[in-house]
Amino acid sequence: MSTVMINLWYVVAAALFIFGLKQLGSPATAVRGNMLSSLAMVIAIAVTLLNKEILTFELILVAAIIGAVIGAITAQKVEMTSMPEMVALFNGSGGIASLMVGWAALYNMGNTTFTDVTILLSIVIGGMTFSGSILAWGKLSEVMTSAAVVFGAQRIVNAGILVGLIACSVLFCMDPSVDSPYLYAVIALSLLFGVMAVLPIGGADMPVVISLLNSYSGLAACAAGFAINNNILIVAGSMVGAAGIILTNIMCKAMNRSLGHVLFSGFGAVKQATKVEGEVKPIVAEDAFLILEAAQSVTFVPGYGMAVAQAQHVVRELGELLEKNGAEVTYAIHPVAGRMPGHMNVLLAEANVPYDQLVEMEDINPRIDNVDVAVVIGANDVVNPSARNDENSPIYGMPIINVDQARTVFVLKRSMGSGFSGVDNPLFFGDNTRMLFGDAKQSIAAVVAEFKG
Amino acid sequence: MSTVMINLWYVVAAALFIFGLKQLGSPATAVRGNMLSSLAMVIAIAVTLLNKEILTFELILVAAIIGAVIGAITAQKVEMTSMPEMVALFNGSGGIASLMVGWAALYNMGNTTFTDVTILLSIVIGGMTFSGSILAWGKLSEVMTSAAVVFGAQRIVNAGILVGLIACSVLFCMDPSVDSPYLYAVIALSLLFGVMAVLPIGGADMPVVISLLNSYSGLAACAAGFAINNNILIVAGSMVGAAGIILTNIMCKAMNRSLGHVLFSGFGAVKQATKVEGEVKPIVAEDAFLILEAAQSVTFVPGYGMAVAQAQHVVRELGELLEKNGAEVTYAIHPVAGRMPGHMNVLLAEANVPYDQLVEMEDINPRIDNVDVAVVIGANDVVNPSARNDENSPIYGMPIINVDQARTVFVLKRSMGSGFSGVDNPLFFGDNTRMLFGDAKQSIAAVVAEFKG
Amino acid sequence: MEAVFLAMVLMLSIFLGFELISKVPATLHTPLMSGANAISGITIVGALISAGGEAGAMSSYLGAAAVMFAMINVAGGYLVTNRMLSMFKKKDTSQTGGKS
Amino acid sequence: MEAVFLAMVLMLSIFLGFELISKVPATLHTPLMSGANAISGITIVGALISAGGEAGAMSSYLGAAAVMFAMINVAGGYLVTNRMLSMFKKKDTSQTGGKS
Ligand SMILES: NC(=O)c1ccc[n+]([C@@H]2O[C@H](COP(=O)([O-])OP(=O)(O)OC[C@H]3O[C@@H](n4cnc5c(N)ncnc54)[C@H](OP(=O)(O)O)[C@@H]3O)[C@@H](O)[C@H]2O)c1
Ligand SMILES: NC(=O)c1ccc[n+]([C@@H]2O[C@H](COP(=O)([O-])OP(=O)(O)OC[C@H]3O[C@@H](n4cnc5c(N)ncnc54)[C@H](OP(=O)(O)O)[C@@H]3O)[C@@H](O)[C@H]2O)c1
Repeated sequence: MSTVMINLWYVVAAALFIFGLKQLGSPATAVRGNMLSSLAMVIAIAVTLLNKEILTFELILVAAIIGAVIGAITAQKVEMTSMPEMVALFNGSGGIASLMVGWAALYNMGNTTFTDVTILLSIVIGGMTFSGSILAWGKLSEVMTSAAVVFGAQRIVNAGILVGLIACSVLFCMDPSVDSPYLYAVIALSLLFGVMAVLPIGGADMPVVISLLNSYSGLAACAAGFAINNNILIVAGSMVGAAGIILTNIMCKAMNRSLGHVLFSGFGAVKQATKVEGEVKPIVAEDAFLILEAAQSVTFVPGYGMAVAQAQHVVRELGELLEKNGAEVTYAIHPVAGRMPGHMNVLLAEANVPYDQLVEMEDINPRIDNVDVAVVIGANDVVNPSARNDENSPIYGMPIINVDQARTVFVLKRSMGSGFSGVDNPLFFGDNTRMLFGDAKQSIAAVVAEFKG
Repeated sequence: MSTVMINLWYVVAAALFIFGLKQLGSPATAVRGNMLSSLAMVIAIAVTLLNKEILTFELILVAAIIGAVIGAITAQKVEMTSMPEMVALFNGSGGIASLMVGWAALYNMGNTTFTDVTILLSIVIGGMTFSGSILAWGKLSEVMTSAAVVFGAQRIVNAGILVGLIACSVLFCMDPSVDSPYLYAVIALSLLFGVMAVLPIGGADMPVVISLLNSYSGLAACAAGFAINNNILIVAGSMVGAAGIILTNIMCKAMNRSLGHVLFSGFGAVKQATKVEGEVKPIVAEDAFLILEAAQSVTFVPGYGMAVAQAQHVVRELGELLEKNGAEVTYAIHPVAGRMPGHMNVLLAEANVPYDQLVEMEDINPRIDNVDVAVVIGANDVVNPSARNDENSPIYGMPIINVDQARTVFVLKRSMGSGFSGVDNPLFFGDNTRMLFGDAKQSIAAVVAEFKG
Repeated sequence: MEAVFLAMVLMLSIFLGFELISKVPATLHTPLMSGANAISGITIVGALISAGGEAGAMSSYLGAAAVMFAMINVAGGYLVTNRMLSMFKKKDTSQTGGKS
Repeated sequence: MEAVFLAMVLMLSIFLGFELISKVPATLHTPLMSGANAISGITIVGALISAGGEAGAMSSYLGAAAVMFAMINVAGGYLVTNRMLSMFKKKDTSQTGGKS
């Protein structure tokens, strides 16, 4: 195929990517959108292979098959609760691929300085994305400590790395060659920088980081596109870049923190919340059942604990029993409940919870005082009233679901431990709060058993 | 400036056009949006002038100044009611400019066939846009008959023109030269085609046509962009193309007609509506005043007649008096009331009617039976209940404002004449309908006088 | 090859145009129409290139005429849109403001 | 000059990306994240060009490795997104349908 034809096909592929993303905007068409997007990818790959400049197919075929098999197996086996780790790993692969594409582009003849700069960008961003993503994966899957790793001279060290990276980049661009020692320095430093940038960020902030890294992997693809004069890389890459930045922004807003705060300061270190004291009123499953049986309206408020306990199926079962019992059942979803935007939606969708029972924070809060029982399932920060009341709290100002204003609140968790933010929760001491201790799945299952028997 | 720099500036200009259109999406930012868009235009013009290939400035300067002065004067003097004519005229200028740009591009050396095709496209679309717009202007401003001009062999003649146009285009592309007789034939035929295409369309359908021609003028600019390899023409041109098509679509939908129907069949010729008969109950301003004075809620339904009568200011005055009198006053705006989409909004905005008193058709209809008096000001089709009831009516199925379901309806018009669609209106014979005959401005002024004195 | 790049630009612009414009509320449709119309005067860029170019007198004259016509479209379009939109503005300020 | 065209494409794509993605509702944010992630595997196109090119063995090997990694991203990303979205689908059909 001629270069012109190939590029015309790239235009088609780009249009399909765009259509695909457009259709991803509504649950009814999202599956089709994803298909279109993958079709676009297939077209882009296919026409590239038809390029007459491609000499050897064996190597490519082997590499592609290995990659596809690894990807497919991982995708089939992953638990829905481990999506963040999964995205981190895939993202890392994309990053290292961009690094290598940039590197390989150095072997082309007659690169202009502009091309060299874009090659370097693709190497640096790709490298950072790779090592950062791997570290994020490590923290999330608890292969390593998920705590923020902070040490004294960190800022100085990071500044040093950054300066070194820039210096080596400039030196490389002044005399670009594939054997340049500066090239290796740039690669090493960008990998190191990715690690150092993610180290001081706590495990629970990882979703923000992953979303940001996702955006970077798009930018790396963009840079690679400039390096090899390729349209489709730029179009697709910038879509990804935009998606990552928008999602990062949404998460930061819902957590009421700035991106800078997420990236540069270990969480909670800033302020000390007012100490919370009071009486805790535990409850057992039998009593919880009696109250739920009498309730006219019940709202479930799921959080990260539901994901950990994999309680979504049994929650749906309880919801159905309550409905049969005549209660109005809703699921109130906080935008950053769980560890990814939309995390709870995916889990509840998996458990077949009907769509129209999900309500957003803005919709439930005005009518929460008419709710008889709010059942908080492994959520903590997203229902912490100190975000509303306590100006000293590190999470002050974060919008929450005001379950404390419901008639009765059940909190299902295993201990009095705090959630992601490490902040104490006065909700647990509220007059209308009953703590149902234990693993969320077992607790709910016990209530369900009462209903059935 | 180098070509690269110029093109980089075009990127900036394109970004500003996009920002501008984005900001045009909300009344709060729309003025700024229009400014940004004009800034983009200034940048595009300025960097083009800095092109070192530009040899003579005198001619350009004179031409530009003449154009700017004509445009500015027309823009300052035009009445808000004559916006459609105005847009038609401006549109025509844009079209003829695209035609000339294409034509001039033929004088360039070494055009490829692809370039020749795009040049021809820009000539043909530009020419059609020009002559079509001028004819549309003629019909709207009643320089000529605004009726649909239909004659027997019309379709055959048009088909002949089209075939001739295509044939001449092909012949020209086979041997392109500026002296080719086929060039002149193409120009002549495309001008003729624009006229013939608009002739059979009634004056009242002109807004749809103008919006479509607006879209064409964007496409002509796009084609010219391909002809001279210019990015900014393509970006800006396709935005205009999209805008025109979207607006055309909205109008057709609100009129419940297909675009094909608008373009190819004189209106109303198809079906004969059931004849309407009944008793007409006229009312005089004094009595209307008494009823209005007693009303708790009043809804004004403006239509094209308000624009003709320039009654918007006095309507606002009456609205304020009614409010002072304790009534709840709203303005119900039908999407195709008047002769352009958003026509009534502009007029009422001109008269300083507060924004939050404007309600859309979908919002007023569910609560129209609680309205004490619906005052229909020079509207006709948009309140015609036969669109709801009479399957034989040509406008059957068009969504309307159901004023006939209000407690009382005043209809302000000069006669029993029909509106744009030429269809009789059973509303005038309704039990709860009172006709207040006369020019809308005078009628309302009379009521206002009653209120005041 | 340039034509292919232009095709990509065209495709992206069309999508973007549809996304942007389908968001404009009905209230603003008349200003949108005349604003878009003003933008279509962008053909003036092509006109300038022809008018100032060296492809001969005829090309220059055609270009100059095109400059004039396009300028009518540009100047008139933006000014009239601005006039219309200023009315919307006035209303906003006569209100308590903040209304969008 | 090509770089300028690419810059225009970049600018348009970024705007378009923002328009498209800011419309995606919160419900679909996780699939959006993994779907976008899959698209970022587009760098495979660059990898293929390097892997099959004639710029020497090293370039080919780097390219082939890049093909493998990018393919993990592409295949894994699309499949996992599809798995997730199918769940959403199921729910819709278990309902009366027509719910979007
Ligand atoms: N969704 C996002 O996009 C996103 C992104 C970044 C950060 N975040 C942050 O993540 C937090 C999410 O809030 P959240 O309320 O959902 O979660 P959370 O505040 O992290 O609280 C989760 C709670 O679940 C409980 N839990 C854990 N395992 C459980 C089990 N097996 N059974 C029962 N309970 C269990 C834990 O208490 P026990 O240990 O006592 O059981 C813990 O307090 C927010 O602070 C948000 O800012 C979210
Ligand atoms: N808005 C758009 O975008 C658009 C575009 C294309 C077509 N249209 C069509 O235009 C029509 C608009 O409906 P409409 O109800 O607004 O208008 P209409 O149906 O055209 O009726 C206008 C009425 O105003 C009366 N009128 C004229 N001058 C008047 C004056 N000085 N004082 C008082 N009354 C006067 C006329 O009756 P008298 O002669 O008896 O006074 C006439 O019946 C629809 O059919 C629509 O489909 C609209």
